[in-house]
Formats: sequence, C-alpha cells, structure tokens
Amino acid sequence: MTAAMVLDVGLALLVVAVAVWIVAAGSAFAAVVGFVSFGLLLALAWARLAAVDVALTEAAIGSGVTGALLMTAASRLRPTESRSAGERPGAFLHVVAAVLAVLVSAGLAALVLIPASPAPSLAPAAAVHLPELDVLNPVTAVLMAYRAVDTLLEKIVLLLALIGVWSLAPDRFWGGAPGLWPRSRPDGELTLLARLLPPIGIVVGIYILWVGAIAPGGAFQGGAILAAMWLLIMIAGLRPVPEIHRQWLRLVLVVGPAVFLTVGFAGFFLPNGFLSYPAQFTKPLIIVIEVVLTLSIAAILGLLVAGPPERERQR
Amino acid sequence: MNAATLYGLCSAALVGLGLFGAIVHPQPLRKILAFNLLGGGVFLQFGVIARRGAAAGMGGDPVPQAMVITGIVVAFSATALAVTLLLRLYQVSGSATLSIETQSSSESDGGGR
Amino acid sequence: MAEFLIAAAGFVLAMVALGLARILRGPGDADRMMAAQLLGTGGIAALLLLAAGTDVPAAVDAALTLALLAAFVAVAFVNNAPRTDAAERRATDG
Amino acid sequence: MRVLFDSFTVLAVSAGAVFFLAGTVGLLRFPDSLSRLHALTKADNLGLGLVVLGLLPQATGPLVALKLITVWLLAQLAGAIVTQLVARAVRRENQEA
Repeated sequence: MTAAMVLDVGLALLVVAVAVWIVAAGSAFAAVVGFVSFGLLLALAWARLAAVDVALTEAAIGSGVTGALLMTAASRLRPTESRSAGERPGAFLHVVAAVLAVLVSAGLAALVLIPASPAPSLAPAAAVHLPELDVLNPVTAVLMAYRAVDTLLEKIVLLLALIGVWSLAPDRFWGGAPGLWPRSRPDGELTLLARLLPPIGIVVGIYILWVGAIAPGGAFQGGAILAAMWLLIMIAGLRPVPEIHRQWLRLVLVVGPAVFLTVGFAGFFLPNGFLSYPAQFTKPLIIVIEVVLTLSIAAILGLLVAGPPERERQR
Repeated sequence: MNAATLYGLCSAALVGLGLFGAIVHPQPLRKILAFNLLGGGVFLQFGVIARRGAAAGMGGDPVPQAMVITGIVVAFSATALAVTLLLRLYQVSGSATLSIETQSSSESDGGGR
Repeated sequence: MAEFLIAAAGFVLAMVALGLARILRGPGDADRMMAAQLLGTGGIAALLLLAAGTDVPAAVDAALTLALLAAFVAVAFVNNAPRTDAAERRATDG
Repeated sequence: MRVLFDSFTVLAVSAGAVFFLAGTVGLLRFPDSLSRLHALTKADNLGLGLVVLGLLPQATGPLVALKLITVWLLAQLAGAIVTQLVARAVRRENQEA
C-alpha cells in the first residue's frame, strides 16, 4: 500500500463523511458550511484524478461562489427553519427513499466495478488537431474549438439564469440595485481586505485566463476569481452595487456571448460552417473570445450572487 | 483497486446520499443542497470515466472533463435561480415551504387567493 | 521524495479532518466559521504538497485560486452568520 | 547539493505538519471559541508557512517559487483579517448569550 493509496482512501472517505453531514446537519447554515468543505475536498479529488482544470473550476465556482450564494440564502431563511421541522415526512417515505438511494448507488457502483474494456476515450482524437489550433491545453481546445457550441449554449444558460433572477424582483424595484448583504457599519478589517486582496486577485484571475492556453485554467476559472473580487469590493462598500438598468452593465453582460455568436456565424461565410474558425486566425480568435467571455462571465456570476434588485431605481 | 475505481465508488455513494436528502428534507434549501451533492457525484463519475480514458500522453480524456466544467457552471446558474425563487417565495408568502397545507393556510392569512 | 510529500499531504488532510469534526459540531456559528479558514489552509497545503509530490505543477494554480476564494467565502460567512442571529433574538425577545 | 535540498524539504515540511497537528490538538482540547481561534491561527501561519518554505527548493522555476510565496502571503493576509472578523463575531455571540 503506497502513500498515494492511503491518501486516496482517506480523501474518498472524507468526501462521503462530509456529504453525510450535509444531509444530516441540524441547521441549514451548518449544512452550507459542510457544502463549502465538500467543494474544497472535491477539488482535491479532481487533482488526484488528473483533472486540474476541473479542480480549478470546482474550487472557484463549485465551492467558492456557490458557497457564498447558499450562505446568504441560509441566513435569510433561518426564521423558517423551525416551522418546517413539523413537515418531516414519515418513516415510510424515509424507508422508501433509502431503498431507492441504495439501489441507485449500487447500480452506479456496479458500473464502476465492471468497466468497459477497452475504456472509451476521445483523447487520441483530441490530440490530433492540437498543433493546428496552437492550444496546448486539451480541455481548453475542447471547450473553445471542438465543442464550442456547448460553451456558447452554456453562456446563454448563464444569461437566461440572470434574466430569471432579475425577473423575480418586485415591479417597483425594477432597474434598481441588487441588495447584496448591506452592512450597517463597515468594519476597518473588511475594508482593508477589500483594498488589498482585489489587486492581487485580478492579476491572478488574468494569469489563470492566460495560462489556460497551455496549462489548466481558462475563461470560467479566471472569470469566477474576478467575480469574487468584484463582490468583495461591493460587500465592503468601496464601490456601490450597480443598478441593473445601466447601459454599460448590460453591454458587459452580453459582449462575451455576442462576440462568440458573431464569430460563430462568420464561420458560415469564411470557413465551412457554424463556429469553425479560419485556419490562420484560430489562435487570435480564441484569445479574443476568451477575453470577452471572461469579462461577461465575471459580471454574470457576480450579479447572480448579488441577486434580484432590492432597491428602488435612483433618478 | 486503483484510484479511479475508488473515486467511482465514492461518487456512487454521493449520488445516493444526494437523492435521499432531496427526497426526505422538507426545507427547499436543503433540497437544493442535496441536489448539488447529487450533481457532484455525477460529475465525479465523469471524472472517473475521463481518468480511465487516459491516452495520447494526457492524464485523462479531455472531453468528459470539459463537459464537467460546463456542468459545474450550469449547476451554479440553476442553483442561483432556485435560491432566488425560494427567497422570493419567502418574501411573498412569509414561509418557505413546499407543503400544500402550510402554503394554503399562509395564503388565506394574507387575504385568500 | 515524492512518497514523503504525498504522505505529508495525507497527514495534513487527516489533521484538518479531525479539526473539522470538532468545528462543525459548533456550538456557535462562530466556531463553524473557523471551518472555512481551517479547511482552506489545510486544503491549500495539501494541494501544494501534491503538486510537488505527484508532479502536477498546475495544482499550484489551484492552490492560488483556493487561497483567494477561501478569503472571499470567509467574508461571506462573517457577513451572514451572526448578524441574523442577533436580529432573530431581538425578534423573539420583543 | 540535491541531498541537502531534499533534507531541508523533509525537515521544514515535517515541522509544518507538526504545527498542523498542534492546531488540531488545540481545536479539540481548548474549551472556548477564542482559544480555539488562537489554535487555528498556528496551523494557518506557521503550518502553511513551513510547508511553503520546505517546497521552495523543490520548485521547478522562479515562477513556481513566486506562486508558492504568493499563496502563503495571501493566506497570511486573509487569515489575519478573517480571524479578526470571526473574533468580533465570537464576542458578539458572547455578549448576547
């Protein structure tokens, strides 16, 4: 038994233990704390599975940004917790749910234990065109070139989610600014953190975006870091939360998907189809798309956490 | 047993736990959490498939990995929308429950339908 | 060398897990807030050790991301936990 | 030279691990939140600091070394400030209880 094996067994057990905590915890806030830990441990597991790109995404979005979002919700919904305790389903439903869960788990475990042989893989196919694309990170190549249509649609999903969140605002607040945990009195420490951390964070975010071409990293991960830094500045009150009717804000939100779509449609006329890049411009086009996408992703993620408008529009 | 199989079993357990939590928890927020747990398990399953497909000098098959990255982002958008819906429900009805009895009683408190 | 670094990562993770078990039990939410801090630091250390031990240099970038996001999440904790507690107590008292 | 570097790494990383151990023992044994917070900061500052110090000789280039140091500085900065905020929350909880 090697050290790596012991580490893997321990990590897998720990992930399951934290998952049990999330389901069993007494209060929603405690469960959310468990969820943040869960995301962090999953990031370690992804690194062990040789998927550092995913580890970065999990650390940034899965644990960090989602954790912040759920924490807000848990603290706002705290008054409702004791009331819903009486709505716990009976023993019968518990047993049925447990049996169902065990069956599903057993089925998945069987799939894992009886692997297909040889294991299916698209890695060789992905490797063939990497030199042409001049993108050395295969995951970025898949996201930006081979399966670019998935990435484009995912941006649309992000935008739709934001529109959905905004439409839940009461009419009188339409066009106003999101609430985002307004603090009654700003602490000196928080202000200090919000002044010191974002400059470093922005450099790291841009670095993660830039390194995405040759090593794990890319638009999502960089965008999530930028979003977290923006949120930090707004939480500390150093910059106001923007009102959602602002033209510049809406421009930033759509510029990424819009450029991506334009390049995609241009593919009809220049090369040979939707979302195919002209051979000599592949690398520059991918870089341009990634840069604007990062900007849009950062803005959308930040505003999704900030929630629907909760203040009236200022004239 | 290699690392991929181990994490595969771990992901199977996560899916089961998430499913159980999503069914039995009365609070919608806990259901959302459990659903994210379930999603995490499914993503990990993709990771295992990717790891087993290691070839051509890559540590894993990049296609499932890229799909997981897309999946994580989409899961976040869905969570954000669900949480906002829930908060709005609480704002409007004064309760955050999916139970029909409690829902209708709080509606009649507020002046009926 | 690699074996030692991986073992060290496992040890740090085990320590963090023990601390986590204590912290999650509470009793107050302030204790739980420490969980983010503890696990953040432990996770960063484990990732850095793994990056060197298993020759995955990119894991250092993941640690960097974690360091930034852990700070952000900790701020989210502090902003959301105790203030509502106080508001709730006032509501039940008055 | 290699042996010297490697033994330095073993020494510093082990020392860091000891601080993580100390931090955890403190968390398990200390009776109140503020002392637990104190124990936590030991693991934070010295544990991570010594691990980073130990990994520096293993770094493959100046960029990696720079990133290692940045990680530690970030953890320091965030740790110091977040600890303050948590301590304040603990005091509020105590006052209200």
